[in-house]
Amino acid sequence: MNNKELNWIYLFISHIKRDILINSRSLFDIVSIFGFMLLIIILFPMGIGPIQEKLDIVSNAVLWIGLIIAIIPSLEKMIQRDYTNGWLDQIATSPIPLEIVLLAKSISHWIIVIIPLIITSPIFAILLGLEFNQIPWLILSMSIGGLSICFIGIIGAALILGARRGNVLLPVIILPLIIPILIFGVGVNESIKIGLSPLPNLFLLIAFSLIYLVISPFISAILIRIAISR
Amino acid sequence: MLNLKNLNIYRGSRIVFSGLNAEIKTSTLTLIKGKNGSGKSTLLRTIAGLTPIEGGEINQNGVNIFHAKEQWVRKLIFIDNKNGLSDELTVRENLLTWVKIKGWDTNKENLVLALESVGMQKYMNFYISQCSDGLKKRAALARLYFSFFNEVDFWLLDEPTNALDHSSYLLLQSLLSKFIKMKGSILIASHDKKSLIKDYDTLDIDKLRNVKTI
Amino acid sequence: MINEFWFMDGYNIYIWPSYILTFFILIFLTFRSIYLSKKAKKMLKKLEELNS
Amino acid sequence: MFDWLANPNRFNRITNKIQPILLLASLITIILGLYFGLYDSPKDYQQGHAVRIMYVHVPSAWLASGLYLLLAISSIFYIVWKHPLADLMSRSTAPIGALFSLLTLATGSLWGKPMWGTWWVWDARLTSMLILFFFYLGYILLSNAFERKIDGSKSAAVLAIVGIINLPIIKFSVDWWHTLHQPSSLLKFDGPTIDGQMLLPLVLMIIGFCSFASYIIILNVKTKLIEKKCEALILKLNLNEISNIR
Repeated sequence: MNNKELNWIYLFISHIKRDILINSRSLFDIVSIFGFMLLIIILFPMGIGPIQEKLDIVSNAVLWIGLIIAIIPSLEKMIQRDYTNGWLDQIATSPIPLEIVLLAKSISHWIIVIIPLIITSPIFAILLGLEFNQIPWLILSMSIGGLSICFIGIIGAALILGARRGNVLLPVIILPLIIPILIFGVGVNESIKIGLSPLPNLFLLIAFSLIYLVISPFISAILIRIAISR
Repeated sequence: MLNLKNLNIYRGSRIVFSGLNAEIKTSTLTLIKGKNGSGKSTLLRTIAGLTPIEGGEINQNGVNIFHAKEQWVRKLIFIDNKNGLSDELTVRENLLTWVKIKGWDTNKENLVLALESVGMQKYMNFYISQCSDGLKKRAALARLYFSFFNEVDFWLLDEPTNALDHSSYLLLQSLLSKFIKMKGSILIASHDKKSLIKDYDTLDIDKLRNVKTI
Repeated sequence: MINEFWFMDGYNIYIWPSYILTFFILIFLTFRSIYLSKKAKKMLKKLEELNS
Repeated sequence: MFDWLANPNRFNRITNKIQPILLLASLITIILGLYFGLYDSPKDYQQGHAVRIMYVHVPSAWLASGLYLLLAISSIFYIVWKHPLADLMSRSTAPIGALFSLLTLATGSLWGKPMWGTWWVWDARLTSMLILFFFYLGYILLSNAFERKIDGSKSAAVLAIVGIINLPIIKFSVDWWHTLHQPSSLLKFDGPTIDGQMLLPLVLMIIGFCSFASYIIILNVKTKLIEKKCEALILKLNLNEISNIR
């Protein structure tokens, strides 16, 4: 039986399927992320008060901040489980390149965590009184922004692999890197409010996702090789 | 023949080996003996390419194994006490995904045969989180069966017999002797006194070490 | 002339604190580094005695 | 190119010569800068004496960003060429850089009060300095978050490299964000037309600050070198259980 020609696409997809299978078995994390997001969406109007004009100013920012804050706790688990149970050692001793696996991990995290949040984001948008024509743009910008947050997140998760209280450290390390995504993510909907076209912000968001798509597998692979040789 | 030429290996800032010279004969079983913390596992991890070498080199018949690391890594199976099994997946799924990343084809019969080789066919659909340590170790050892019809030269096993009961110990023995007959080489790090197969080579780390480290 | 120097027509409550803060930090940095350097040298000497 | 600086005693020999010069240079330039800045230079026609804070604010801002660049460069040396001294260099630059970015924020707000009437203004430069402080904080926390220092240094060095890649992106997006919400900022922040007489103290203070910072960094690197020798000695003597040595 000769070794089947290793096409990386097949390995990439099979690794995504594996990660989704693992995450779907522990649904508790995904439910807790919803809870987090809902909590933030509810807290802001409580603080700002029911007047719709005030909420309008803040609604986009609240949705995006909710998305970012809700994702951060789940980022750390992306690699932690596979590091402690030795799966990363197995990957390091197999012909599959580590970069493909890490790309698969961030995409599967995007599918498992961001897509459900985005599917339910219209409900959150209505809670905050967003107009209807803004919702499709919100979904588009959140999915692209969410993708680059996952790419940054995997770098952050790899940075704190093996650290003592690592999960306390993750927000401090990740938040400065997410600021551009927040600025242009909120910018997409804000420019609709002002009447400008949302495209420039959207294209910048796409540009960031592409930059992080290229950077993050290689940087996290370096970090994981450091962590494995610990 | 795998020979290690004045090898320097560090774990973080701690010097584990300095100037280690050794020969490991191939197509036999080599038992690495040594006290706890003497660096047995580190040596295995270094041969598996996980821990970087600070100085010296490891060659197999003259060729430095890490010059073509991808080929070297493809031809070895490394199992340590962490087993590399995901708790949320079942025994069968774990084995399936492992074979996929190794790049071998995964038809059904091989999977069932592999599980039978370690007596795990009854627990095929158990989640790893439900399994005991012994079952987990056997689920990991099921991977060894795939080396009989794929190109594998080296087994690197770190204390494989710890959690095994007597019947699975015998199953492991048959796997080992079958692999030796196929000219494969096995490296086992263990302080388990009873030997696994009749004739085996030993490599005592403490005698080899010429630099006193902690 | 002198009180004009101190008074800086009203801005002195902003200028002097910022200068004081700056030099507090510069001096703090200097003494901290010198203190650490002395401590490390002392420890090294003690260890070398033990070693010999 | 930097390999000849790699071995510690050559580094010590060179820096022993440079250190007193640096200290002397920084003392002279800072004292001269103070004299010209506080006493001899003219008031600004718009801000009056408040412009004198610039002589402290601008140098520390330059230093904060310059030190982060140094941090990133020494991290690259550490990760790519495994330069032993680079790690010590990064670990001693980070706290100093963090301190100077805090100083910039403090003097910035002290300068903002007389000019804009509020202690903090979400101006593009001040916000970027705040984010830079976050990067310093991330480096310092990450480098001490691991049991073994060597693991901490490696991860933190990679963070510094990721940081330097992201800083231009963040600078760009903060400027875009600033102009989007506040298109015309009336008072240009650093733009009091610096006439010749003001330039002199500013340049003097910048040189003074930079030489002072390099003096401190070299001193810290030497201390860390000695600490490294101590650790090696302790390891050799297996003395780690005798804690009274600490």
